[in-house]
Amino acid sequence: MAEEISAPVGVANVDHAGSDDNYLNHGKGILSWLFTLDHKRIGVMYLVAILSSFFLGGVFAMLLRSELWTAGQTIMTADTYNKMFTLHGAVMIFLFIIPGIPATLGNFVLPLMLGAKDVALPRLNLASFWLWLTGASFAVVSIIVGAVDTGWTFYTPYSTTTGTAVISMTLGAFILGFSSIFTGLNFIVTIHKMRPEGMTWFRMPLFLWGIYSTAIIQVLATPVLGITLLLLVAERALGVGIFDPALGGDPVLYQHFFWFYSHPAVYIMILPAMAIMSELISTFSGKHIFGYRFIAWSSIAIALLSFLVWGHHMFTSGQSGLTNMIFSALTFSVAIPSAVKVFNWLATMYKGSIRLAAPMLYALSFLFLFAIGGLTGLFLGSLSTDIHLHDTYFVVAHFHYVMFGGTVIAFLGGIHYWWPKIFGRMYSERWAQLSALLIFVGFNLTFFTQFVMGSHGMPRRYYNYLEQFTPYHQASTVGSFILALGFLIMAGYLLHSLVRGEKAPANPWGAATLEWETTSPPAYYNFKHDMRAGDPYDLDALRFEPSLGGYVRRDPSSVLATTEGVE
Amino acid sequence: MNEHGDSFVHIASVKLLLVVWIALMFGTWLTVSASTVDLGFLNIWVGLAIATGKAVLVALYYMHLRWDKPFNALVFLGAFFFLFLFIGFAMMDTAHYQPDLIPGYSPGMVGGS
Amino acid sequence: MTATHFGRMLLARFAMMPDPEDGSFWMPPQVSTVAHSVDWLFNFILAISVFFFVLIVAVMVIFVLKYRRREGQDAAPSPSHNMALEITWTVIPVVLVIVIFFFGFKGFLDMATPPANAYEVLVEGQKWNWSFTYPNGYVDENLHVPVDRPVRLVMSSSDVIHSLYVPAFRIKMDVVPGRYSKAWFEATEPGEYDLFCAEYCGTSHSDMLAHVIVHPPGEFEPWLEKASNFLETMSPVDAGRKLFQVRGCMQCHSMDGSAKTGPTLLGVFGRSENMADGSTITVDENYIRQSILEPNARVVAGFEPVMPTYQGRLKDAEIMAIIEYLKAPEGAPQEE
Amino acid sequence: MADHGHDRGDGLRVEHHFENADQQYQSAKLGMWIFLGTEILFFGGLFVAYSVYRANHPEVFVFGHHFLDKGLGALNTVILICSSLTAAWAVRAAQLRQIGMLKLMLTLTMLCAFGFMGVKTVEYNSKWKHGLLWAGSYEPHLDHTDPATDLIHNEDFEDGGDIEGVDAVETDESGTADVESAPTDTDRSAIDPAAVGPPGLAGPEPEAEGEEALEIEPANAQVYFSIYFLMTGLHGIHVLAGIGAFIWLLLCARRGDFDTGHFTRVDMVALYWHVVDLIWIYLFLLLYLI
Repeated sequence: MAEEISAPVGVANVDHAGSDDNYLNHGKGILSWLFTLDHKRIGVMYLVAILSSFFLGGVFAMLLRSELWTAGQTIMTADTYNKMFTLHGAVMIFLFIIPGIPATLGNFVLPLMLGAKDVALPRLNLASFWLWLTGASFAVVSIIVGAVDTGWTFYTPYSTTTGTAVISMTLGAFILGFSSIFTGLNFIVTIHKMRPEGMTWFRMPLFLWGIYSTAIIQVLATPVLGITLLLLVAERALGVGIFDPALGGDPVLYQHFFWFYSHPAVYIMILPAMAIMSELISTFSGKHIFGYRFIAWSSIAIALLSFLVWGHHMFTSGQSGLTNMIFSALTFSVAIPSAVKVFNWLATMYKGSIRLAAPMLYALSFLFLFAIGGLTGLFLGSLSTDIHLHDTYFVVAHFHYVMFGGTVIAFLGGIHYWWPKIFGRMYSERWAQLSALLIFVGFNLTFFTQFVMGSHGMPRRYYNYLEQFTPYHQASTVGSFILALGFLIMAGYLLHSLVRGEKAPANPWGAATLEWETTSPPAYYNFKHDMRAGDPYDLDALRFEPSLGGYVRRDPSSVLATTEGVE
Repeated sequence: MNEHGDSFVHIASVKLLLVVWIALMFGTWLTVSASTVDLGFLNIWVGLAIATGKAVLVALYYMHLRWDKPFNALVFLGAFFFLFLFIGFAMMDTAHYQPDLIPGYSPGMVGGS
Repeated sequence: MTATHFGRMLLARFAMMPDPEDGSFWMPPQVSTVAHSVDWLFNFILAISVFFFVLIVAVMVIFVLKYRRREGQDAAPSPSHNMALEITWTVIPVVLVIVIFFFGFKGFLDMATPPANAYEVLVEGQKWNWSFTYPNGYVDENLHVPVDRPVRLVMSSSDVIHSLYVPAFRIKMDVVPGRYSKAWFEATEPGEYDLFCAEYCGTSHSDMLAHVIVHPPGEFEPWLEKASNFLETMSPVDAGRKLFQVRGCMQCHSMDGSAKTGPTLLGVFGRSENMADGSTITVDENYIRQSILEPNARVVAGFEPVMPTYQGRLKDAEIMAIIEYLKAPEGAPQEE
Repeated sequence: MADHGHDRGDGLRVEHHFENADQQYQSAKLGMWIFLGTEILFFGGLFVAYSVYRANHPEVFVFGHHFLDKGLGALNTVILICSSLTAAWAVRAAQLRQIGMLKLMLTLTMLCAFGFMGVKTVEYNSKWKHGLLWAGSYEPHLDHTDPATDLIHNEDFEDGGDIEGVDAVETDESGTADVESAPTDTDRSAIDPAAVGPPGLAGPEPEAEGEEALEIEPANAQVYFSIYFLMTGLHGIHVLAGIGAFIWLLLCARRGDFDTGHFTRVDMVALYWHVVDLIWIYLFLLLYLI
C-alpha cells in the first residue's frame, strides 16, 4: 500500500478522524458482513451473537429465580425447571462466556493492538464464527425438540438414560468446541507471527498476554471436550459402554474426562477478564501498570496450572482418597497467581490520577467481587470443608462470583472501554454509572445470600426446598430483578448511543496501546502506516487535545515503523 | 527456496526418504515378531518402545521437524505432555478405586451380572 | 461507598434472617464427631478471607478517594515494579494456603476412615427415594442410628448417580451405580435431621429426601426389634401400606388416581387394563405379583417399561401384604 | 484496495495482511502444528479410555485381541507407511516444482488410503458377521467347537485367527447366555438390585461369576470391542478426510497452483497425513499385538 502513504508523517492514522471510510461502511449489504474476512466485522458479529445468547441465558435465569420464589411449584413444573437450569448453564457457558471475550473484544482489538491489518488466518476466523452459528443452531434445535434435563455437565449414566434431546445439545457443544479451538489457534499464530516492529514479548499489552494464555488452554483442553462429547453421543446412540455402568462402563471416568476440559475452561473464562482488567486499571489510574512481568507470567502460570486441578470437582464422586489429596494440594497452587494479579492492580492505583468513568467502575466492582469469588474458592479447595459444601448453593454462589462478578463484569468494562473504538460513538456516562451501580447491588444481593444458604446445606439444582430456606431464596430473587433492571438500562443507553451518541475521538481515554492510534471506528485497513510499538503503558507519551476532545501522542512519529514493510 | 524469501525450507533428499521408509518397515516387522515372543509384562513396553522409535522417525524426517522451528516441535510435544498428564491421573485414580467396583457389573448386557 | 454499602447489606441480612435454630449464621447445628473440626476450618478460612477482603477493598477505596483525578493534577511518578513487594505478596499467600490444605487434608482423613467397630447399614439410592437395609435385613425409608456409635454406610445405586448428604453431620458421598461407595459418621445428639440427595438425578431430585433419626442410648435396638417384625405386629393392609411407601412404589404409582411414571394403583384391583401389546387383562393377585417380580413382562399401555424388578428384594409375605393393601377398599383413602 | 493479496512479481501470492511469503508460510505452518497438537489430544481421550480399561482389566484385552487379524493389521500398517513415504515425496516434488512427480505421488498416497479403507472394510465385515461389536450390539454367535484348544491355537496363529477365535467365544456363549438382544437404555428391568450388599457381605455371586468367567470369556469383554471400534472408527474418519484432502490437492495441481513453488498446501496436508500414520502405528500395536 506504499502509494497510499501520502499523509504527512506525524498525524498519520489519526488525521482522518471523522473521515467516512471505515470498516463499518466499507462494504454494504448483509453478505458483505456474513462473508467478510475482516477481523473487526467478525468481532462485531460475534458481539451481537454472543450478547443475544447472554440475553437468552439471562431470561432462563430470571425464570429460574422466579420459580424459586416459593418452595414447590410457583410458575413451572419440576421437569421444566430441570430443563431450564440445564439450558441456563449450557447457553451461558458454551454459547456466551467461553467464546465471550476472546471472540468479540479479542477479535476486534488483538490485531489492532499488534498494529496488524488482520489476524494471521482470516478464513479460519470466519470459519470459527460459522462453526459458532452451527453449534448454536444445534443447541436451538435441541431446545425446540424438547430441551435437555441433564444439567450442563451431562453426567452419565443420567445423560445416557434420560429421554430428552441430549444428542443434539452435545453435538452443538462439540461444534462450539471447534469454534473455540480455531479462535485460540488463530490468536496464538497471530501473536507469534504478526507482532510489529519494537513489540518484544515483554512489550506486549497485557491484554495480549491474557488472550494468549487463554488460547493455550482453548487449544490444549477443548479437544478433550470434543472426544468426551463424541463418546457421550456414541454412548447414547450405540451404547459403547465406556461411561455407562449398565454396559460395563465407568461413570466416574466420564467425570475425569469432562473436568479435564471443563476446569481449564473456567480459566478460558476468567483469563481474558483479567486481561481486560490490566488495561482498564492502568488507563484509568493514569499510571503505568505495576509489576508488568508478574502479571504476564501469572497469566501463563494460571493457564498451565489450570490443567492440574480438575479433580477438585470430584472430591465426593468416589474418586480415590489419594487423588483427592493431590488435586486439593494442586488446586491451591492456582490461587497464588490470581492473588498476585489483584495485588499488582491495586499497586497500579497507588499515586495515580483515578477517573471513575464507567469502565473503571466495572474494574473496581471486579476487584470487589472477584476477591469474594476467589477467596470462597479456598473453602472449596480444602478437602474437609468441600465435602460439606460440594453441590450446594455455596458452590453456585462461588462460581457466579467468579464467572459473573469476574468475567461478565470485566467484559462489560471492556465493552464500555472499547465501545467508542468499535462504533465510533460515546454513550451516556451518567446512565452507564447508574446501571453499573444497579448491577453491582443486584448481583451481591442475588448471590451473597446463596453462600449462606449453601453452607446451611441447601443442595443445588433443587426445584423444591425446605421452609427454612425461603427468606434466602426470596432475597436472592429480589436481587436478580435489580440485576436485570441494570441490564435493561444498559441495553437502552448503548443502543441509543449507536444512533444519537456523539462522535468518539480516536483516543478518548488516553491509553497508550496501538488500537487507539487509528480512527474511531478504525479504517478498513486499520492503519495507514506500518506501526512501531513502544511501552504500551507509557501514558506520559500522550496529552489531552481539547480541540479533538481526546488524547494525542506528544511525538506521533514514535509509533510509526522506521522501515516500511516489504510492500 | 528464494521465492519464499527464506533459507530454512528443507527439501528432503530421495535417499533420506527411502532410508527412513526402510527403517519404518523394519520397525513394523520387529514389532510383529516381538509380539510373538512372550516377555510377560515387558511385551507392551518393548512394543511401545519400537512404535515410539517409528513415530520419532516420521516426525523428524517425514514431517521435517528436525529442520523446523523448535517452537513447532515444542507445540507438538506439549500436546503429548498434557496427554500423559491426563492418562497418568486417570490411571492412578481408577486403579485406586477398582476395589469399590462390583466385579463384572453390566446389567444392561445379555447375561451380564 | 462500596464497602459501607456492603456492610449495610450484611446487617440487613442479619436482621432479616435470625439464625436457624441452633446453627450459626453460616453453619447448621453440629451433630457428628467431625462437624466440629470442619466448622473450625471453615471459620479459620473465613477469618483469612475476611481479612484479605477487607484489606483489598479498603486499599481500593482509600486509593480511589485519595488519588481521585482533580483538575490539572496528573499521576505522581512512582515505581512500576518492586521485587520486595512482589515476593511478599507471593510468599504470604503460599504459606497460608499450605496451612489451609494441611488442615483440610487432616480433617478429610478422619472423615474417610471409619472406626473398626462401626455399625453397618446398606443404603440404596433409586429414583427418587432412599432405602436403608439393617444387618437383620429390615428395610426402612429413613436412616435410624444409635447416638454415640460409629455408623458405616455401604451405598449403591440401582439407576443413576445420587449423593447422600446430611448437612448436620457434614458428610456427603456420591452413590454410584456399579460400585459400593462408603461413608461413616458418629452422631453426637439424639434427634431428627435432614438427609438430601445432592447429585442431580431427575424429576423428583429435590424430593429425594429422608430423615436421620438419632436414637438416645438404649432406644435403637428396641426400635429395630419392633420395626423389623411389622409383618406380625401390623395388619397385612397396614404392612402393605408401609411396604408401599418404604420400597419406593409410591415414587411412581400414586394412590390418588393421578398417573405418574407408572399407572395409579388407586382401586387397581379388579380393574381391567389395556396392555402395551394390545391385550387386555383384569388385575388380580397373579398380575400384581408378576408386575412386582417381572415388571416389564406385561406393561400397561401408555407407560414406559422402566420399573426395576423386585425379584429377591421382597419376601413372599411382603408381596402378599402389598396385594392385600391394594385389594383393601380402604387402602386408597388412607394413603396420604 | 482489493481484498485478495498482492503479487510480488514472482507469482507467489501473499495475503494482504502479511508482509512477505515467509511470514505467511510460517504462520500457516505454526497453525498446522497447533492443529496437529489438538488432534493428538482429541485422539488422546480414546487412549486414556484404553489405558484405564487395559490397566484394570488386562484379561479383557488379552481375550479380545485374539479376534483381530494380525495379518490384516500388519498389512494396513505397511500400506500407511508407504503412503507416508509418498506423501513426504509429494512435498519434495512440490518444493522442486516437479508437477508430474507431485501428481504421481499424490495419486499413490490416495490409492494407499483407499487400500487401507478396503482392508478395514474386510475386517469390520468379519466382526459384523460374528456379532463382535461394541457393547450395545455385542452378541457373539453360537457354534460348537472346543474353546480352549482354539484359543491356544490363536496364541501363535496369525491369519484366520478371528474365525476360529470366534468359535471359541461362541461355545462358551452356548454355555452361558440365552441369545436375546441386549436390553435398550429404557429397559432397565434386567438390572439386578444393586444393594445386594458389598462384595464381602452379600455379594458372592458377582465375585464367583468374575472367577469362572476368567476361564473362558472374561466379564465385560464387550468393552474391548467398543474401544476397538471407537479407535479404528475415529482413525478411519481421519483417513477419509485425508482422501478428500488429496483429491483437493490433485485438483489444485491440475489448476497449476503449484507451478510457482507455492507448496504450503501440500506441506500442510502431508503433515496431517503423517499424524494419521503415527496414530495408526500405535493403534496397530495396542489393539492387534498387545
